[in-house]
Amino acid sequence: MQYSQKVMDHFMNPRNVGEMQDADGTGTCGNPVCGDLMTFYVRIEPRTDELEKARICEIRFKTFGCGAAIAVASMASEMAKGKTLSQVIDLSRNDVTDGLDGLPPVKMHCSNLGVQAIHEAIKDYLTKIGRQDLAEKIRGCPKEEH
Amino acid sequence: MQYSQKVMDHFMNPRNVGEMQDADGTGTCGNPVCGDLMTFYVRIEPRTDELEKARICEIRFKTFGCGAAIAVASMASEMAKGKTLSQVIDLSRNDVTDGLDGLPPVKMHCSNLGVQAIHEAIKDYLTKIGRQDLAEKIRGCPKEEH
Amino acid sequence: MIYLDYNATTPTDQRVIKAMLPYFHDISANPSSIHNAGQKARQAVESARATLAKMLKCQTDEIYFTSGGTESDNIAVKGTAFAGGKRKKIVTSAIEHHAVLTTCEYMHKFGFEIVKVPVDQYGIVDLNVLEKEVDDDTLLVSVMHANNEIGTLQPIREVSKITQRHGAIFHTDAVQTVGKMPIDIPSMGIDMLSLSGHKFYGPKGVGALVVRKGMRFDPLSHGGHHEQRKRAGTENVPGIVGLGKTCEIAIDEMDAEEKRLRKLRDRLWQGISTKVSELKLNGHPEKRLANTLNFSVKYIEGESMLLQLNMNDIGASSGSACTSGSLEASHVLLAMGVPHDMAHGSLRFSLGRFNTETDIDKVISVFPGIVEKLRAISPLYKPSITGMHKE
Amino acid sequence: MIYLDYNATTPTDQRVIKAMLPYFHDISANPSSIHNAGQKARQAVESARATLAKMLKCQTDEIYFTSGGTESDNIAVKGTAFAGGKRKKIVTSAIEHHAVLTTCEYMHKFGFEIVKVPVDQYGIVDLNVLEKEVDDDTLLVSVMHANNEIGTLQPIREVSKITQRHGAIFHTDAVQTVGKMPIDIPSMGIDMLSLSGHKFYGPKGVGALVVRKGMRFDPLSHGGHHEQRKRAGTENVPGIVGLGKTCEIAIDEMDAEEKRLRKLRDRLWQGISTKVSELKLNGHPEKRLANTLNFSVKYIEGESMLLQLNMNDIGASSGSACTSGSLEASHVLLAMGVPHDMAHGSLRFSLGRFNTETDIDKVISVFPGIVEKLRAISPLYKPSITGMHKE
Ligand SMILES: Cc1ncc(COP(=O)(O)O)c(C=O)c1O
Ligand SMILES: Cc1ncc(COP(=O)(O)O)c(C=O)c1O
Repeated sequence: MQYSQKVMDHFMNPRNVGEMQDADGTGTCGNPVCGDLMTFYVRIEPRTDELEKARICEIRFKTFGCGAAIAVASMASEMAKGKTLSQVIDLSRNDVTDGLDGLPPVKMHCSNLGVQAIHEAIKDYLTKIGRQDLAEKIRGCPKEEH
Repeated sequence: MQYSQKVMDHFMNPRNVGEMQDADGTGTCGNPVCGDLMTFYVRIEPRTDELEKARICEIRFKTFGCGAAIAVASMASEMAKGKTLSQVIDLSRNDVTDGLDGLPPVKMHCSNLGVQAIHEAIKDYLTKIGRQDLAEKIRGCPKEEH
Repeated sequence: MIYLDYNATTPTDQRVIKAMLPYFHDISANPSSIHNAGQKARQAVESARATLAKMLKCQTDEIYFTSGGTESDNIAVKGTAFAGGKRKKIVTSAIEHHAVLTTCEYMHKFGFEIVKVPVDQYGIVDLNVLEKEVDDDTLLVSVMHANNEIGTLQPIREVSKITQRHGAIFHTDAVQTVGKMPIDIPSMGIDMLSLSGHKFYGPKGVGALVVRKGMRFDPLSHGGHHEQRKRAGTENVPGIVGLGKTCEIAIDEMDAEEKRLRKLRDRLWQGISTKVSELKLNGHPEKRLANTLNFSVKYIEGESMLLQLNMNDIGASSGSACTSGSLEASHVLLAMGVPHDMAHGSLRFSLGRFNTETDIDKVISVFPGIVEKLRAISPLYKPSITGMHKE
Repeated sequence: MIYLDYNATTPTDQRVIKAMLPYFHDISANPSSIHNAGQKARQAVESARATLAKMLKCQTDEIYFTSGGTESDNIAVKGTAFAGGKRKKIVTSAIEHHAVLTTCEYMHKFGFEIVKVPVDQYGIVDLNVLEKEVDDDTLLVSVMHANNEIGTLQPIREVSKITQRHGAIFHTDAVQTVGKMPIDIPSMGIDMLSLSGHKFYGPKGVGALVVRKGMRFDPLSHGGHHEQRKRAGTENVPGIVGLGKTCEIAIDEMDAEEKRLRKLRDRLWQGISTKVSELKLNGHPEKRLANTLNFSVKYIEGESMLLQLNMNDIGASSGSACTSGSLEASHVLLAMGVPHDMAHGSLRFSLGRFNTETDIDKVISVFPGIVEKLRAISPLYKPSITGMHKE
């Protein structure tokens, strides 16, 4: 397993680790059977349904998983922090992988979990504020984890 | 190929090499297709048909073949020399192999050729002196060389 | 680095390297050549063969040199299967090394029925199921001597007896035991045995398959007339010489080494398990390789522990999927009934010749902090809310 | 000993030994391990792979490390055959190394039709027959680059073109050419290529199979996820590092070495053939490996010459049955139409890096006496009666 220095940095010093008791949205992807599980917590400001205006002002995560999973979660949290929901929805696994200077091929599946779980948290937020219609348009976790 | 010192001695200094213009019997076994060919020439004294009395008083051979074949021919010639025909007929491949302190397994087929070709020369002698009946009882070369 | 990954591979013993060195350049001819240079190489190969035979209590011509444990396992399974005959069933265990397991599965393609006998919670094959599965259609029974991940030792004699009763062939993958504990092929009733040099301080890329006389098997590699025409390819003379030397050393030293490693290993487990909560020992507590310690750490995943250990200059391994490039957790742990998350959270420390008490104590001092750090970021670990989690 | 048996095997270059040494003990972890020690081993393996790719002008992920030429040949033939598909014909040449020939013959057992294309008197495959035999049912065409006994080079590009026209896979056994002459896999149209370290001053027990992307083949050995899951078994790291260094040296030195050896070899033939009557050169006079000289000596047998040479401290080899443990003379010479007795009377001098003019001149001075001595005891040689024999 050859991890980049960036990966190792985020793994050893993950940013935004933790939970949030009163989060505006939470999202969990993965499961322990596959060996990777991530939960993200977001606080939104302003708490509007305008995706261009609402921003992730605070973000926290917890991860059960390999080095890549932890680094991905940390990197994704940094990338999402301060951005509008619209910008975060546009975030892709590649953005995260690029941000980490790449991942070994066998670890690419981890890179998906990060953005997926954040998107799941945004869906949760939108649902909570009564915008299921918007939430449904966002892809969160895949139905089946292989 | 691990040859004994005896084999190497007989190979490097084969005894009784040569031909005989007026041999009492000659015998050839093997063929170049198999990579081994031996011709033996014997002179018999007294030139009787009594197998217990007639002796191989002189013996010569020529060999086309591997180191084992040459050593076997040389050893067989030494073993046969001076012996009665009856004694020589009793000589076996094992006597020759033992005399050489053994042969590598793949070379065991060579060890047969030596006595066979000498037996063939005795058959030739007996036939020439009109004792086909005795000659037929002796096994010379096998019909088919594989 | 404090190397605690000896089951993955061992450094080659300096005495072995020294024994091999002349055979790279000075005595480097082909053992099949009839000139003196070739014959010297031949003698070296045959003398190594004799040492192996001595160690395993078998005949020299029952030993076939190979390129390692994987090749030996493949010859045993495929060679017997392809050699023909009417029997079409291969019985193996659920916890074999992939070199046996995947190979058996592959034979399905050629019309063989493959049965994987389950194991109990300690990783010991279920002899009742084995007894039921092995029948007169069974060609081969392949059950390993000791498992590489958990170290559990299998009841070889019992397996052999069941196999013999049905006239089947008994193969054992002894890659993890050869050179570490005494093996007596005839009295253990073994028909075929695989071993690998690099698992007991020998060179990589060389191993052997022992096949009792009278067993038929097709070569895996066809070609020249090497190894009684059963394993073609110019002999790896330095490797074979090295393997011979490795066995020579093992014969002398394995007993004392076994005792030393068992003590170190138990010290390690003792130290870790008193300092860290919610661990689960994997494998049989006693019937187990003296050098192997495998346990699961609840709430966290194996690779992340390995990386943290690595940052502390400690090398170990894990049965987590994440280290193998597949999404599946260790088939061995799963077969023993270990839940997925605990299987992903497993660690293997395998000890060896160059480990000292100081090494062990370093691990004991470092490990609790690693667990704490990783549990702190795990969504599964919630001591603040639920108090101490229980199973 | 004056070693003239380099086609059988070569001593490992001292620079290669030096490159390997750290990987036995100091950097000896398993390349699959994720700790630093494992990663260092991994880097060494991948850097060797890059060197091979550079030498052969292919991609790094087209290279699979194996235990030698025999294994590579076996993977190529069996791997393609077992991978499935409708095609059921394997076309090869009559003069392949046994690692290809016996392997192809073995596949008959699995329903494959095997065709051995004949060769001409120089040992070059008959392209007309090949053209006729390769059809849309042909799965694999395996024709070697240079023959190990006679050195004759095959028309690889033509064979490849014919193969491609029918959508078959082209494998070449380049064990005798890699490192001795330039090879460009894409431009030569090669789909699969076998090579072996110990034939060009690398270690024994390590080789490679090059497989162009997109080719499907089953592993020969199943097991762990090594070599893109196509060749299981813990990597022979020192061997692979050695092979990499071997290629590095070959890239630099092969051209100059080729010229030097060709001169030496021609000097040898010149010297021997002017002093000894009734010799026959075997192989193509020009289209031939620069280091290989094979000829037959009428009336006498090969092994006996080898033994005599050996007594004079000269190591060579022969295509005589007597050296191989079978009763058949060299299948290569017989396929070329050499009569049995002449095939049994063949000698191969194969030259290499450590040969000098002095070596060659010693052979030239010793050899005529050996022939004379053996002819004197041969029943086939009768100069006194028939004068000089003619063919
Ligand atoms: C039990 C067991 N069998 C087989 C093997 C394969 O051996 P090798 O790596 O020598 O191919 C290993 C180790 O990898 C092993 O631990
Ligand atoms: C042409 C050719 N192919 C294959 C082989 C087999 O290679 P190895 O001895 O490395 O298995 C050899 C040499 O023995 C050879 O000369």
